[in-house]
Amino acid sequence: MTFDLGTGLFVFMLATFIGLEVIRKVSPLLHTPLMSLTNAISAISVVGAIIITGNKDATMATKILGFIAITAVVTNIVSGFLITDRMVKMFKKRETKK
Amino acid sequence: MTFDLGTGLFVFMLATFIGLEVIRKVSPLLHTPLMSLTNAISAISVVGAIIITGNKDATMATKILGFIAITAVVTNIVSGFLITDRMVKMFKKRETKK
Amino acid sequence: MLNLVNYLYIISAGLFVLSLKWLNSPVSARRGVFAGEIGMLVAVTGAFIQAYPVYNLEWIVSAIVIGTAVGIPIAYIMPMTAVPQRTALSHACGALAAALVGTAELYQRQPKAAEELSGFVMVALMLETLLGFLTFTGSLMAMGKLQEVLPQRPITYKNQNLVNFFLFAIAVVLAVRLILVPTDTYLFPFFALLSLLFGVLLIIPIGGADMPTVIAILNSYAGLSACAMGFVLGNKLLVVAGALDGSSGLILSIIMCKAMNRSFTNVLFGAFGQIQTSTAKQEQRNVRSASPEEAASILESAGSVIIVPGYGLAVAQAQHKIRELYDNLMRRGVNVKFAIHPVAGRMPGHMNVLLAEADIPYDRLVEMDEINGEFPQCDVALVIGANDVTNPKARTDKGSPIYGMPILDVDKAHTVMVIKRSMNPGFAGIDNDLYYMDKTLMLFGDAKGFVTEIVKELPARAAA
Amino acid sequence: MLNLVNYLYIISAGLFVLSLKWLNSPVSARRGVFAGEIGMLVAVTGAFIQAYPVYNLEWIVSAIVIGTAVGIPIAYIMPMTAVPQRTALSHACGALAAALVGTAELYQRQPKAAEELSGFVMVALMLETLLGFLTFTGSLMAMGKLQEVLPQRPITYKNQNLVNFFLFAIAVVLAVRLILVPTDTYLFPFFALLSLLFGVLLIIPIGGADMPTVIAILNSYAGLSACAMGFVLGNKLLVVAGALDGSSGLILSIIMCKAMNRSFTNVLFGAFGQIQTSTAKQEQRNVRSASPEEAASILESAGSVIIVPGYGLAVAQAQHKIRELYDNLMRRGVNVKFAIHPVAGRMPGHMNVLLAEADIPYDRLVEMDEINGEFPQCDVALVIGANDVTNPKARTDKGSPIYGMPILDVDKAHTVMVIKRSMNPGFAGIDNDLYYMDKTLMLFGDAKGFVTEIVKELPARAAA
Ligand SMILES: NC(=O)c1ccc[n+]([C@@H]2O[C@H](COP(=O)([O-])OP(=O)(O)OC[C@H]3O[C@@H](n4cnc5c(N)ncnc54)[C@H](OP(=O)(O)O)[C@@H]3O)[C@@H](O)[C@H]2O)c1
Ligand SMILES: NC(=O)c1ccc[n+]([C@@H]2O[C@H](COP(=O)([O-])OP(=O)(O)OC[C@H]3O[C@@H](n4cnc5c(N)ncnc54)[C@H](OP(=O)(O)O)[C@@H]3O)[C@@H](O)[C@H]2O)c1
Repeated sequence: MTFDLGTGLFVFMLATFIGLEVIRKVSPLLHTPLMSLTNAISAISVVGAIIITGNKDATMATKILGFIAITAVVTNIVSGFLITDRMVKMFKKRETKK
Repeated sequence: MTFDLGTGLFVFMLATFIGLEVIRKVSPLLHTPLMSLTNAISAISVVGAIIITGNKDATMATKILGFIAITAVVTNIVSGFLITDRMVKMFKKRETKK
Repeated sequence: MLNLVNYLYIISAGLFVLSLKWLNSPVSARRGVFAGEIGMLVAVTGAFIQAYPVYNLEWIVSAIVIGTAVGIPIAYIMPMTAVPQRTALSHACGALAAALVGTAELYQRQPKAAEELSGFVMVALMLETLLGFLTFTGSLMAMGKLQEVLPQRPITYKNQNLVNFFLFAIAVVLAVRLILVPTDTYLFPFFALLSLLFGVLLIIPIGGADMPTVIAILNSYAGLSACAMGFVLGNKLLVVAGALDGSSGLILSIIMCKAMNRSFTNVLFGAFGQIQTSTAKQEQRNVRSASPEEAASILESAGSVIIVPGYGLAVAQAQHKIRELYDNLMRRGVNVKFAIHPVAGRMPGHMNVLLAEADIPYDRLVEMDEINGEFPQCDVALVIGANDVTNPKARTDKGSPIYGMPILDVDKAHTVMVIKRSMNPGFAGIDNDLYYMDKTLMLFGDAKGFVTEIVKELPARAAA
Repeated sequence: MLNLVNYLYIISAGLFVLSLKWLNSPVSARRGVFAGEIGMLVAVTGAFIQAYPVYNLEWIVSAIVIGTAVGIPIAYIMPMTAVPQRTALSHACGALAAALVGTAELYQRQPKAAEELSGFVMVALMLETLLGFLTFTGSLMAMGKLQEVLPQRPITYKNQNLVNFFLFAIAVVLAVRLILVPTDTYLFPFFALLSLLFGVLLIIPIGGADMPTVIAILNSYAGLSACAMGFVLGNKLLVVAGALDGSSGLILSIIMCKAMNRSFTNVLFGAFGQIQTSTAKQEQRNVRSASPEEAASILESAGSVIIVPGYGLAVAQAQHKIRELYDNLMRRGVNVKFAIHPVAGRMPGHMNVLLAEADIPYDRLVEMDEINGEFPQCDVALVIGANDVTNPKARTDKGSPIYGMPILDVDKAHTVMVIKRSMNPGFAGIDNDLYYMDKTLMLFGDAKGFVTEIVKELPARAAA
């Protein structure tokens, strides 16, 4: 589960292109939810945190750092998605009423 | 210069997303040039053709197949880009005149 | 070295993306083409470095020289009206290359088959060759139909789909066997032949006028074939370029199907256009026809004219004459616009390219949705070689093969004039009620010839 | 097993892309959030399978439980007005996690440093920790400023940029040394400290009201940090999610800068908002003020009212009261719309979220470019806690810090009413000529309180 620099850069370039294309089309109405959604997505580092903490050779220091990292990032994920949903729901409701 | 299936699929998915996003925004005015441009780009198999023909172990059969392949695909590239440019130029001229 | 190659490929992939992105408007389109060219150049450079030290250079270089020598005249001599055919031919070339590279890979790698030709590589190789060969013959067939070398009419026979399915099943069995035992190369020629045959069989039941959609789908296939080659060679650039191509073909064919209000399966298996034969038995209805002189006098006294170009314009290559007509009328203060139906002609954007070739400003080319509101206020709608895209039956007649297809509201104009050679139907093979309306004048003749005569009448009158 | 993980990561990456794609309109936005949630779930599942057999499960599970337990109340208790602060806090959490994982990686991999910590992996690791730590303290600072725990005013001192540059140079030297000799771990704490310090130093010279832009940029950094982690761990999902995040932050900050007509560098190094202190010396000019009763009578006799909300609305949390006002006026047949300036408030889209929270239909929220044409025909423009976004100086006064910023043409309305607490300036610290116009009435008071009183007056009059 490693890759060479080339693969990484390739994936990075493609993902950046997608990001720029897709984000540019988000309606200004939803810029605040967008910010908190991408915020939640940036908590993807949870993957790294779990892998390093769950390692057989994890030292005590690693475990503590990992513990803090996971706590912080899970807070981020949970509150990020929930609050985005809360915001977006407010807009949603209007749609049916209109 | 090989990759695992996973990397390939990752790259494929991202590139398809980009393709769908970007192409959908092409103005209908330019659909014919679009067709001939992507046609020229699909001639990217020239890379594979060169690599296999230039191989040390290339048999006579490989050389012949490679020769035909390169000829066909270079025709495709050259005529594809030139004709696209020819078409697009026609639209371009109008811009300044308008 | 390998790293350098990788960076070159990344740059190339990025340039291809930018190339398609910039094609979204005429203003940046040339930059787009340029980016594509540079991208291809970078890719080829990368390929040479990757293959370093390149053996058989004489083979490669002479192939490149020949390809270039053939490609340049094709690009410059080819008239714009032949763009669909050229695209088809080009697909054929690209797909053939992919298939041949795949074939060469298979045999070349036999000595190391155990390590190198297992699992997904072999699956990709089979896909690459299947799609490559199939697209090769399919594109040639499409080209033949577009060039009218082959019969336009769909060719059908009993149990056609069953026969195709049966052949496909055999191909799949061969492919699976080859994937499991890559050394069974004696099976490969049969597989290749079946793939070639398949390309032919898939196209013959499709009518000539559906060829543009078919070409877009074949474009998709060619892209996927390049993608599969990327998986075989472990080359990410091929995967990206192939995927871009694949999605482009897909989107274009979807757009075309939508504009014709037909489904994918209907295009591929519907044997559309067959009904053309049944048009003889139509009852005799009255039409009014007019001479070039009359047409000219109606046009010059009009305040606004909407020209509706169609496939006949492409056939007659009348675009330059129409440009003259346009100039002449504009000079007289007549407001002339062009109504562009998304599937007028035989390719998406076909009319735009033809009219642009004749130097007609592109802000005069108005798309269907925008111009439809203007027909009721327009004095004269001049239909030139268009038929199906103006047929009011699409709105009302549920039994009609074009029912539901959005059309240009030509019938709402104050006066309608139609230039075509006869009362023969268009691609869909059905009668057009437009021609029997009281306010319609039929101008029988070749589009180019008739427009020339109208133009000749106009300055004479101006002098008078 | 590894393959399964890879597929899960591919699915997750695809879901993240779809998630952002669906956020482009309110209709599909919830689906977008849902896709994001599933994507994250899939990613976490993938992580567990990849780490299988997972050691220290008790640590991981308890961290997840605690994180969830903290996260849920934050999401539900947090008032909508505190969204900017919450976002900043959340960035801090995410960035801290990235930095800590990077730190743990560095020490954990020491035994195998020679193979595993060389070349680009070490570069990525340094970037990950630098960006992570910097974003951590930077976001906390931004949060403090937004919550007004820290002084809003930019703090500047002599040679500030020089000092920063010097510290940065030291950090770079340390990083380079660590990249070349990854076993020199004793240097790392200094590097980490410098990064933390850096986050603080970068933010203190930036005014409180520029925090939203800063947050967007920090969002970008957090994304890039996750990306770098992807390079360290060889995980493509992290690269994709991080890049999506990075580009999102970038685009949002560009949009904000454009809407304020300021450059990136001006926001980051301009110490904007300093001028706030200089406003005392303005000459005394006359303004007309009015009571809630008078305001109510003007509103109820108007045919059309455009409400212009601004930062004061958020401060006063007046959105629900404004909803009452809106309902009441609409019931009386007054046509009420809301004019939304792209940078009104303290976050892009801030006003939209607040008004949506109060159930105001989103088709009543009109963007600047669309509504500006309507002001000349509008009877009353009611400005509630907005200031800079209505300041006509932006059009005329080249010396003004907001010169060139597109504004709402409030001054073109027949009558203008402004609810604010005092004559104090807004974020840009400049006087607003709007308040001195003959047709302007100042309604001094807290936005919520004043609107409440207007609403109280309205039904009384209806009964009369
Ligand atoms: N554009 C695309 O991408 C695309 C793709 C797939 C299918 N199609 C189909 O193609 C059709 C296009 O509609 P359309 O209205 O453009 O064409 P059409 O319905 O095929 O009609 C063309 C008309 O032009 C006349 N014509 C032919 N040669 C001429 C000449 N030399 N001078 C004057 N007239 C001539 C023909 O009548 P005479 O024989 O009497 O002269 C014919 O009726 C649609 O049915 C569409 O669904 C288009
Ligand atoms: N939205 C973004 O993304 C963003 C990002 C960066 C910067 N900014 C900047 O933020 C500013 C936003 O403009 P704006 O017009 O919305 O706000 P503003 O110019 O900051 O003015 C807000 C006004 O609201 C009044 N106010 C404050 N609390 C109030 C309360 N409780 N009740 C009634 N009034 C109250 C204040 O006057 P009193 O003190 O007299 O009451 C103040 O003049 C722009 O300069 C923009 O460049 C925005």
